[in-house]
Amino acid sequence: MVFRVLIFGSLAREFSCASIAVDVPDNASVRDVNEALAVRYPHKSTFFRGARLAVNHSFRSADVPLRAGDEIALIELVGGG
Amino acid sequence: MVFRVLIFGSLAREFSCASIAVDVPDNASVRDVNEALAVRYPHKSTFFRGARLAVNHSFRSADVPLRAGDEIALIELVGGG
Amino acid sequence: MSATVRIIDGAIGDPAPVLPLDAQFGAAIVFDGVVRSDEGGRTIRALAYEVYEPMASNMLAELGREMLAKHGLVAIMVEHSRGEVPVGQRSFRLTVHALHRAEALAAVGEFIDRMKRDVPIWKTALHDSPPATS
Amino acid sequence: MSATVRIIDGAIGDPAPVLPLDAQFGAAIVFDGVVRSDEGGRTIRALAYEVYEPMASNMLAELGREMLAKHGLVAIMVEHSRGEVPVGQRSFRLTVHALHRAEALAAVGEFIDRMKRDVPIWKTALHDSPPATS
Repeated sequence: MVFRVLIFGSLAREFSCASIAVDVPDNASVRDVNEALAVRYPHKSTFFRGARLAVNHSFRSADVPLRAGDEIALIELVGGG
Repeated sequence: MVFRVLIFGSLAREFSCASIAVDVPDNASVRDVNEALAVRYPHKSTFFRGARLAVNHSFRSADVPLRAGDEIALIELVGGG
Repeated sequence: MSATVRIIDGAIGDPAPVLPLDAQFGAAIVFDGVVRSDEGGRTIRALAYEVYEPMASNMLAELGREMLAKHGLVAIMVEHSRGEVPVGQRSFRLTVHALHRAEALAAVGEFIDRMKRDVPIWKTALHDSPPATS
Repeated sequence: MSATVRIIDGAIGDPAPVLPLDAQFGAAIVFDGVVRSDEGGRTIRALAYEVYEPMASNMLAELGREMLAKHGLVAIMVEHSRGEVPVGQRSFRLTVHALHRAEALAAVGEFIDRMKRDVPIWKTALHDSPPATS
Protein backbone atom coordinates (compact mmCIF):
# COMPACT_ATOMS: atom_id res chain seq x y z
CA MET A 1 0.00 0.00 0.00
CA VAL A 2 1.25 3.47 -0.78
CA PHE A 3 0.59 6.24 1.73
CA ARG A 4 1.32 9.93 1.41
CA VAL A 5 2.61 11.01 4.81
CA LEU A 6 1.76 14.67 5.36
CA ILE A 7 4.63 16.80 6.65
CA PHE A 8 4.65 20.36 8.00
CA GLY A 9 6.76 23.21 9.24
CA SER A 10 10.52 23.11 8.94
CA LEU A 11 10.46 19.49 7.77
CA ALA A 12 8.22 20.43 4.84
CA ARG A 13 10.58 23.29 4.00
CA GLU A 14 13.60 21.00 4.24
CA PHE A 15 11.98 18.50 1.87
CA SER A 16 10.40 21.22 -0.27
CA CYS A 17 7.16 19.29 -0.32
CA ALA A 18 4.00 18.74 1.72
CA SER A 19 4.02 14.96 1.86
CA ILE A 20 6.29 11.96 1.44
CA ALA A 21 5.10 8.80 -0.33
CA VAL A 22 5.97 5.51 1.35
CA ASP A 23 5.23 2.01 0.15
CA VAL A 24 4.51 -0.56 2.89
CA PRO A 25 3.12 -4.11 2.82
CA ASP A 26 -0.59 -4.77 3.33
CA ASN A 27 -1.50 -4.83 7.02
CA ALA A 28 1.43 -2.58 7.79
CA SER A 29 1.14 -0.52 10.97
CA VAL A 30 2.24 2.96 11.97
CA ARG A 31 5.49 1.46 13.19
CA ASP A 32 6.15 0.07 9.72
CA VAL A 33 5.64 3.52 8.24
CA ASN A 34 8.16 5.00 10.67
CA GLU A 35 10.61 2.29 9.67
CA ALA A 36 10.02 2.76 5.94
CA LEU A 37 10.70 6.49 6.31
CA ALA A 38 13.86 5.80 8.32
CA VAL A 39 15.15 3.40 5.68
CA ARG A 40 14.33 5.74 2.85
CA TYR A 41 16.07 8.72 4.46
CA PRO A 42 19.07 7.24 6.27
CA HIS A 43 20.51 10.67 7.09
CA LYS A 44 17.41 11.30 9.26
CA SER A 45 16.67 7.74 10.30
CA THR A 46 16.67 8.50 14.06
CA PHE A 47 14.23 11.33 13.57
CA PHE A 48 11.85 9.28 11.41
CA ARG A 49 11.98 6.24 13.68
CA GLY A 50 10.95 8.37 16.68
CA ALA A 51 8.50 10.70 14.93
CA ARG A 52 4.87 10.69 16.02
CA LEU A 53 2.43 9.79 13.27
CA ALA A 54 -1.26 10.59 13.48
CA VAL A 55 -3.72 8.40 11.62
CA ASN A 56 -6.99 10.03 10.57
CA HIS A 57 -6.33 12.94 12.92
CA SER A 58 -5.56 11.04 16.08
CA PHE A 59 -2.73 9.15 17.70
CA ARG A 60 -3.18 5.44 18.04
CA SER A 61 -1.25 2.39 19.09
CA ALA A 62 1.80 1.92 16.84
CA ASP A 63 0.93 -1.65 15.83
CA VAL A 64 -2.67 -1.28 14.63
CA PRO A 65 -2.86 -2.23 10.91
CA LEU A 66 -3.40 0.64 8.51
CA ARG A 67 -6.12 0.62 5.88
CA ALA A 68 -6.01 2.01 2.36
CA GLY A 69 -7.09 5.64 2.40
CA ASP A 70 -5.95 6.34 5.97
CA GLU A 71 -4.60 9.88 6.33
CA ILE A 72 -1.17 9.81 7.94
CA ALA A 73 0.46 12.97 9.26
CA LEU A 74 3.85 13.42 10.83
CA ILE A 75 3.26 15.45 14.02
CA GLU A 76 6.71 16.40 15.21
CA LEU A 77 6.74 19.83 16.78
CA VAL A 78 9.81 21.91 17.31
CA GLY A 79 8.22 23.33 20.47
CA GLY A 80 9.54 26.57 21.90
CA GLY A 81 8.17 30.10 22.08
CA MET B 1 4.33 59.12 75.25
CA VAL B 2 0.84 58.14 74.21
CA PHE B 3 0.32 56.65 70.75
CA ARG B 4 -2.90 55.75 69.05
CA VAL B 5 -2.24 52.47 67.24
CA LEU B 6 -4.47 52.23 64.19
CA ILE B 7 -6.27 48.91 63.78
CA PHE B 8 -8.24 47.53 60.85
CA GLY B 9 -10.39 44.69 59.59
CA SER B 10 -11.65 42.02 61.94
CA LEU B 11 -9.50 43.35 64.80
CA ALA B 12 -11.18 46.75 64.53
CA ARG B 13 -14.57 45.06 64.53
CA GLU B 14 -13.63 42.93 67.53
CA PHE B 15 -12.52 46.02 69.47
CA SER B 16 -15.32 48.17 68.03
CA CYS B 17 -12.86 50.97 67.42
CA ALA B 18 -10.33 52.18 64.87
CA SER B 19 -7.36 52.65 67.18
CA ILE B 20 -5.99 51.64 70.56
CA ALA B 21 -4.18 54.11 72.80
CA VAL B 22 -0.98 52.90 74.45
CA ASP B 23 1.26 54.72 76.88
CA VAL B 24 4.98 53.94 76.58
CA PRO B 25 8.10 55.57 78.03
CA ASP B 26 10.03 58.20 76.08
CA ASN B 27 12.42 56.62 73.62
CA ALA B 28 10.23 53.54 73.45
CA SER B 29 10.53 51.45 70.27
CA VAL B 30 8.07 49.46 68.19
CA ARG B 31 8.90 46.44 70.26
CA ASP B 32 7.82 48.31 73.41
CA VAL B 33 4.49 49.12 71.77
CA ASN B 34 3.95 45.45 70.94
CA GLU B 35 4.71 44.61 74.55
CA ALA B 36 2.43 47.32 75.94
CA LEU B 37 -0.43 46.01 73.80
CA ALA B 38 0.25 42.44 74.94
CA VAL B 39 0.22 43.47 78.60
CA ARG B 40 -2.91 45.52 78.19
CA TYR B 41 -4.84 42.73 76.44
CA PRO B 42 -3.60 39.53 78.07
CA HIS B 43 -6.24 37.40 76.31
CA LYS B 44 -4.53 38.33 72.99
CA SER B 45 -0.99 38.75 74.23
CA THR B 46 0.54 36.30 71.74
CA PHE B 47 -1.15 38.04 68.85
CA PHE B 48 -0.06 41.52 69.96
CA ARG B 49 3.51 40.47 70.71
CA GLY B 50 3.87 39.06 67.17
CA ALA B 51 1.86 41.68 65.30
CA ARG B 52 3.61 43.78 62.65
CA LEU B 53 3.50 47.51 63.34
CA ALA B 54 4.14 50.08 60.65
CA VAL B 55 5.54 53.48 61.63
CA ASN B 56 4.73 56.38 59.34
CA HIS B 57 3.60 53.97 56.63
CA SER B 58 6.58 51.70 56.54
CA PHE B 59 8.08 48.80 58.41
CA ARG B 60 11.28 49.48 60.29
CA SER B 61 13.61 47.81 62.71
CA ALA B 62 11.76 46.94 65.93
CA ASP B 63 14.19 48.77 68.21
CA VAL B 64 14.34 52.23 66.63
CA PRO B 65 13.05 54.82 69.12
CA LEU B 66 9.66 56.33 68.33
CA ARG B 67 9.04 60.05 68.26
CA ALA B 68 5.95 61.94 69.34
CA GLY B 69 3.52 62.20 66.45
CA ASP B 70 4.64 59.00 64.71
CA GLU B 71 1.72 57.21 63.07
CA ILE B 72 1.62 53.60 64.18
CA ALA B 73 -0.58 51.05 62.42
CA LEU B 74 -1.08 47.40 63.18
CA ILE B 75 -0.68 45.56 59.86
CA GLU B 76 -1.79 42.03 60.57
CA LEU B 77 -3.55 40.52 57.59
CA VAL B 78 -5.80 37.52 57.74
CA GLY B 79 -4.64 36.55 54.26
CA GLY B 80 -6.75 34.19 52.20
CA GLY B 81 -9.05 34.71 49.20
CA MET C 1 9.73 49.05 32.13
CA SER C 2 6.95 50.48 34.23
CA ALA C 3 5.02 49.68 37.40
CA THR C 4 1.66 51.38 37.84
CA VAL C 5 -0.75 51.28 40.79
CA ARG C 6 -4.35 52.46 40.94
CA ILE C 7 -6.71 52.29 43.91
CA ILE C 8 -10.31 52.48 42.70
CA ASP C 9 -13.44 53.26 44.70
CA GLY C 10 -15.84 50.34 44.34
CA ALA C 11 -15.77 47.68 41.64
CA ILE C 12 -13.18 47.87 38.86
CA GLY C 13 -14.68 48.53 35.45
CA ASP C 14 -14.73 46.33 32.43
CA PRO C 15 -13.00 45.94 30.02
CA ALA C 16 -9.34 45.98 31.01
CA PRO C 17 -7.49 49.17 30.18
CA VAL C 18 -5.68 47.98 27.09
CA LEU C 19 -1.96 48.38 27.31
CA PRO C 20 -0.69 48.57 23.76
CA LEU C 21 0.68 45.31 22.49
CA ASP C 22 4.14 45.64 21.12
CA ALA C 23 6.84 43.52 19.66
CA GLN C 24 8.98 43.63 22.79
CA PHE C 25 7.00 41.16 24.83
CA GLY C 26 5.71 37.73 23.98
CA ALA C 27 3.30 37.19 26.87
CA ALA C 28 0.64 39.40 28.40
CA ILE C 29 -1.49 38.26 31.33
CA VAL C 30 -4.53 40.01 32.73
CA PHE C 31 -5.61 38.51 36.05
CA ASP C 32 -9.01 39.48 37.43
CA GLY C 33 -10.03 38.85 41.01
CA VAL C 34 -13.81 38.56 41.31
CA VAL C 35 -15.92 38.62 44.50
CA ARG C 36 -17.47 35.19 44.96
CA SER C 37 -20.87 34.64 46.51
CA ASP C 38 -19.46 32.10 48.90
CA GLU C 39 -17.11 33.45 51.56
CA GLY C 40 -16.09 31.13 54.36
CA GLY C 41 -19.04 28.83 53.65
CA ARG C 42 -21.63 31.58 53.91
CA THR C 43 -23.44 33.48 51.17
CA ILE C 44 -22.50 37.13 51.01
CA ARG C 45 -23.73 40.08 48.99
CA ALA C 46 -20.47 42.04 48.82
CA LEU C 47 -16.98 42.49 50.20
CA ALA C 48 -15.87 45.77 51.72
CA TYR C 49 -12.17 46.60 51.29
CA GLU C 50 -10.35 48.80 53.76
CA VAL C 51 -7.12 50.22 52.30
CA TYR C 52 -4.53 51.87 54.55
CA GLU C 53 -3.13 54.68 52.40
CA PRO C 54 -0.58 55.71 51.29
CA MET C 55 1.14 52.63 52.67
CA ALA C 56 -0.89 50.23 50.53
CA SER C 57 -0.17 52.05 47.26
CA ASN C 58 3.49 52.44 48.20
CA MET C 59 3.85 48.74 48.92
CA LEU C 60 2.00 47.73 45.76
CA ALA C 61 4.30 49.95 43.69
CA GLU C 62 7.38 48.61 45.45
CA LEU C 63 6.21 45.05 44.94
CA GLY C 64 5.56 45.83 41.27
CA ARG C 65 9.07 47.21 40.84
CA GLU C 66 10.50 44.17 42.61
CA MET C 67 8.63 41.83 40.22
CA LEU C 68 9.82 43.90 37.22
CA ALA C 69 13.42 43.45 38.27
CA LYS C 70 13.26 39.87 39.53
CA HIS C 71 11.30 38.43 36.60
CA GLY C 72 12.59 40.81 33.93
CA LEU C 73 9.09 42.03 33.14
CA VAL C 74 8.36 44.68 30.54
CA ALA C 75 5.45 46.22 32.47
CA ILE C 76 3.19 45.58 35.44
CA MET C 77 -0.03 47.32 36.41
CA VAL C 78 -2.08 46.68 39.53
CA GLU C 79 -5.57 47.94 40.31
CA HIS C 80 -7.34 47.29 43.62
CA SER C 81 -10.76 48.28 44.87
CA ARG C 82 -11.45 50.21 48.02
CA GLY C 83 -14.88 50.14 49.67
CA GLU C 84 -17.77 47.93 48.71
CA VAL C 85 -17.64 45.54 45.74
CA PRO C 86 -20.76 43.45 45.05
CA VAL C 87 -20.64 39.73 44.40
CA GLY C 88 -19.73 38.97 40.77
CA GLN C 89 -17.77 42.21 40.37
CA ARG C 90 -14.04 42.71 39.98
CA SER C 91 -12.05 43.92 43.00
CA PHE C 92 -8.54 43.37 41.70
CA ARG C 93 -6.78 43.37 38.37
CA LEU C 94 -3.13 42.64 37.65
CA THR C 95 -1.67 43.13 34.17
CA VAL C 96 1.79 41.78 33.37
CA HIS C 97 3.81 41.98 30.16
CA ALA C 98 6.92 39.81 29.81
CA LEU C 99 9.16 38.32 27.18
CA HIS C 100 7.99 34.77 27.86
CA ARG C 101 5.08 33.09 29.57
CA ALA C 102 7.11 31.51 32.37
CA GLU C 103 8.17 34.88 33.80
CA ALA C 104 4.69 36.31 33.38
CA LEU C 105 3.01 33.41 35.21
CA ALA C 106 5.60 33.37 37.98
CA ALA C 107 5.24 37.12 38.50
CA VAL C 108 1.45 36.96 38.73
CA GLY C 109 1.52 34.16 41.30
CA GLU C 110 4.23 35.75 43.40
CA PHE C 111 2.73 39.23 43.27
CA ILE C 112 -0.65 38.06 44.54
CA ASP C 113 0.81 35.86 47.27
CA ARG C 114 2.96 38.72 48.52
CA MET C 115 0.11 41.23 48.27
CA LYS C 116 -2.21 39.05 50.37
CA ARG C 117 0.49 38.58 52.97
CA ASP C 118 1.97 42.07 53.23
CA VAL C 119 -0.09 44.87 51.73
CA PRO C 120 -2.40 46.62 54.22
CA ILE C 121 -5.76 45.87 52.62
CA TRP C 122 -8.47 44.18 54.67
CA LYS C 123 -11.73 42.74 53.50
CA THR C 124 -15.00 42.34 55.35
CA ALA C 125 -17.87 40.13 54.17
CA LEU C 126 -21.21 41.89 53.96
CA HIS C 127 -24.33 39.76 54.38
CA ASP C 128 -27.88 40.44 53.36
CA SER C 129 -29.00 40.35 56.94
CA PRO C 130 -27.04 40.36 60.19
CA PRO C 131 -26.41 36.95 61.75
CA ALA C 132 -29.16 35.87 64.12
CA THR C 133 -28.39 36.53 67.76
CA SER C 134 -29.83 34.60 70.68
CA MET D 1 -18.26 24.24 32.74
CA SER D 2 -17.33 24.86 29.14
CA ALA D 3 -14.34 24.49 26.83
CA THR D 4 -14.34 26.54 23.64
CA VAL D 5 -11.87 26.56 20.75
CA ARG D 6 -11.58 29.05 17.90
CA ILE D 7 -9.04 29.03 15.08
CA ILE D 8 -8.76 32.51 13.58
CA ASP D 9 -7.26 33.55 10.26
CA GLY D 10 -4.49 36.06 10.93
CA ALA D 11 -3.99 38.08 14.09
CA ILE D 12 -6.49 37.81 16.94
CA GLY D 13 -8.46 40.99 17.53
CA ASP D 14 -8.47 43.24 20.51
CA PRO D 15 -10.07 43.46 23.03
CA ALA D 16 -10.67 40.03 24.52
CA PRO D 17 -14.14 38.66 24.01
CA VAL D 18 -15.52 39.37 27.46
CA LEU D 19 -16.85 36.34 29.19
CA PRO D 20 -19.38 37.58 31.71
CA LEU D 21 -18.01 37.79 35.21
CA ASP D 22 -20.11 35.94 37.69
CA ALA D 23 -20.14 35.10 41.32
CA GLN D 24 -19.12 31.49 40.77
CA PHE D 25 -15.48 32.11 40.09
CA GLY D 26 -12.91 34.13 41.94
CA ALA D 27 -10.14 34.25 39.37
CA ALA D 28 -10.14 35.01 35.66
CA ILE D 29 -6.97 34.99 33.59
CA VAL D 30 -6.58 36.18 30.03
CA PHE D 31 -3.24 35.17 28.56
CA ASP D 32 -2.14 36.76 25.29
CA GLY D 33 0.67 35.41 23.16
CA VAL D 34 2.22 38.16 21.05
CA VAL D 35 4.62 37.78 18.11
CA ARG D 36 7.98 39.19 19.11
CA SER D 37 10.34 40.92 16.71
CA ASP D 38 13.20 38.73 17.81
CA GLU D 39 12.94 35.05 16.83
CA GLY D 40 15.98 32.88 17.35
CA GLY D 41 18.25 35.93 17.51
CA ARG D 42 17.09 37.33 14.18
CA THR D 43 14.65 40.15 13.47
CA ILE D 44 11.47 38.99 11.79
CA ARG D 45 8.45 40.75 10.36
CA ALA D 46 5.84 38.06 11.06
CA LEU D 47 5.20 34.45 12.01
CA ALA D 48 3.18 32.17 9.75
CA TYR D 49 1.18 29.47 11.56
CA GLU D 50 0.31 26.20 9.88
CA VAL D 51 -2.59 24.41 11.59
CA TYR D 52 -3.40 20.79 10.81
CA GLU D 53 -7.17 20.64 11.01
CA PRO D 54 -9.38 19.21 12.38
CA MET D 55 -6.77 17.50 14.52
CA ALA D 56 -5.51 20.75 16.06
CA SER D 57 -8.97 21.96 17.09
CA ASN D 58 -9.88 18.51 18.39
CA MET D 59 -6.75 18.33 20.52
CA LEU D 60 -7.17 21.88 21.84
CA ALA D 61 -10.74 21.08 22.85
CA GLU D 62 -9.68 17.81 24.47
CA LEU D 63 -6.87 19.57 26.32
CA GLY D 64 -9.36 22.24 27.45
CA ARG D 65 -11.73 19.60 28.80
CA GLU D 66 -8.85 17.86 30.53
CA MET D 67 -7.81 21.14 32.23
CA LEU D 68 -11.45 21.80 33.24
CA ALA D 69 -11.64 18.44 34.98
CA LYS D 70 -8.13 18.33 36.45
CA HIS D 71 -8.07 21.87 37.83
CA GLY D 72 -11.81 22.18 38.51
CA LEU D 73 -12.10 25.18 36.21
CA VAL D 74 -15.37 26.97 35.55
CA ALA D 75 -14.58 27.76 31.90
CA ILE D 76 -11.71 27.74 29.43
CA MET D 77 -11.51 29.33 26.00
CA VAL D 78 -8.64 29.05 23.56
CA GLU D 79 -8.07 31.05 20.39
CA HIS D 80 -5.18 30.44 18.00
CA SER D 81 -4.18 32.14 14.79
CA ARG D 82 -3.66 30.42 11.47
CA GLY D 83 -1.62 32.02 8.69
CA GLU D 84 0.42 35.17 8.97
CA VAL D 85 0.55 37.28 12.14
CA PRO D 86 2.73 40.42 12.06
CA VAL D 87 5.18 41.29 14.80
CA GLY D 88 3.43 42.98 17.75
CA GLN D 89 0.12 41.23 17.06
CA ARG D 90 -1.64 38.53 19.05
CA SER D 91 -1.48 34.96 17.79
CA PHE D 92 -2.88 33.15 20.82
CA ARG D 93 -5.29 33.88 23.62
CA LEU D 94 -6.26 31.64 26.51
CA THR D 95 -9.05 32.61 28.91
CA VAL D 96 -9.53 30.66 32.13
CA HIS D 97 -12.12 31.08 34.88
CA ALA D 98 -11.61 29.26 38.18
CA LEU D 99 -12.63 29.40 41.79
CA HIS D 100 -9.16 30.40 42.98
CA ARG D 101 -6.00 31.84 41.46
CA ALA D 102 -3.84 28.76 42.07
CA GLU D 103 -5.96 26.55 39.80
CA ALA D 104 -6.22 29.27 37.17
CA LEU D 105 -2.45 29.85 37.05
CA ALA D 106 -1.66 26.14 37.03
CA ALA D 107 -4.14 25.52 34.21
CA VAL D 108 -2.71 28.31 32.04
CA GLY D 109 0.86 27.07 32.44
CA GLU D 110 -0.01 23.44 31.84
CA PHE D 111 -2.29 24.15 28.89
CA ILE D 112 0.37 26.12 27.03
CA ASP D 113 3.15 23.64 27.74
CA ARG D 114 1.00 20.78 26.48
CA MET D 115 -0.19 22.74 23.46
CA LYS D 116 3.37 23.53 22.38
CA ARG D 117 4.35 19.90 22.79
CA ASP D 118 1.38 18.09 21.30
CA VAL D 119 -0.98 20.18 19.20
CA PRO D 120 -0.20 20.14 15.46
CA ILE D 121 0.50 23.83 14.89
CA TRP D 122 3.77 24.88 13.31
CA LYS D 123 5.23 28.34 13.02
CA THR D 124 7.59 29.76 10.42
CA ALA D 125 9.50 33.02 10.83
CA LEU D 126 9.07 35.46 7.95
CA HIS D 127 11.90 37.90 7.32
CA ASP D 128 11.90 41.15 5.44
CA SER D 129 14.34 39.81 2.90
CA PRO D 130 15.56 36.29 2.23
CA PRO D 131 18.88 35.35 3.86
CA ALA D 132 21.87 36.20 1.70
CA THR D 133 23.19 33.28 -0.32
CA SER D 134 26.74 32.91 -1.57
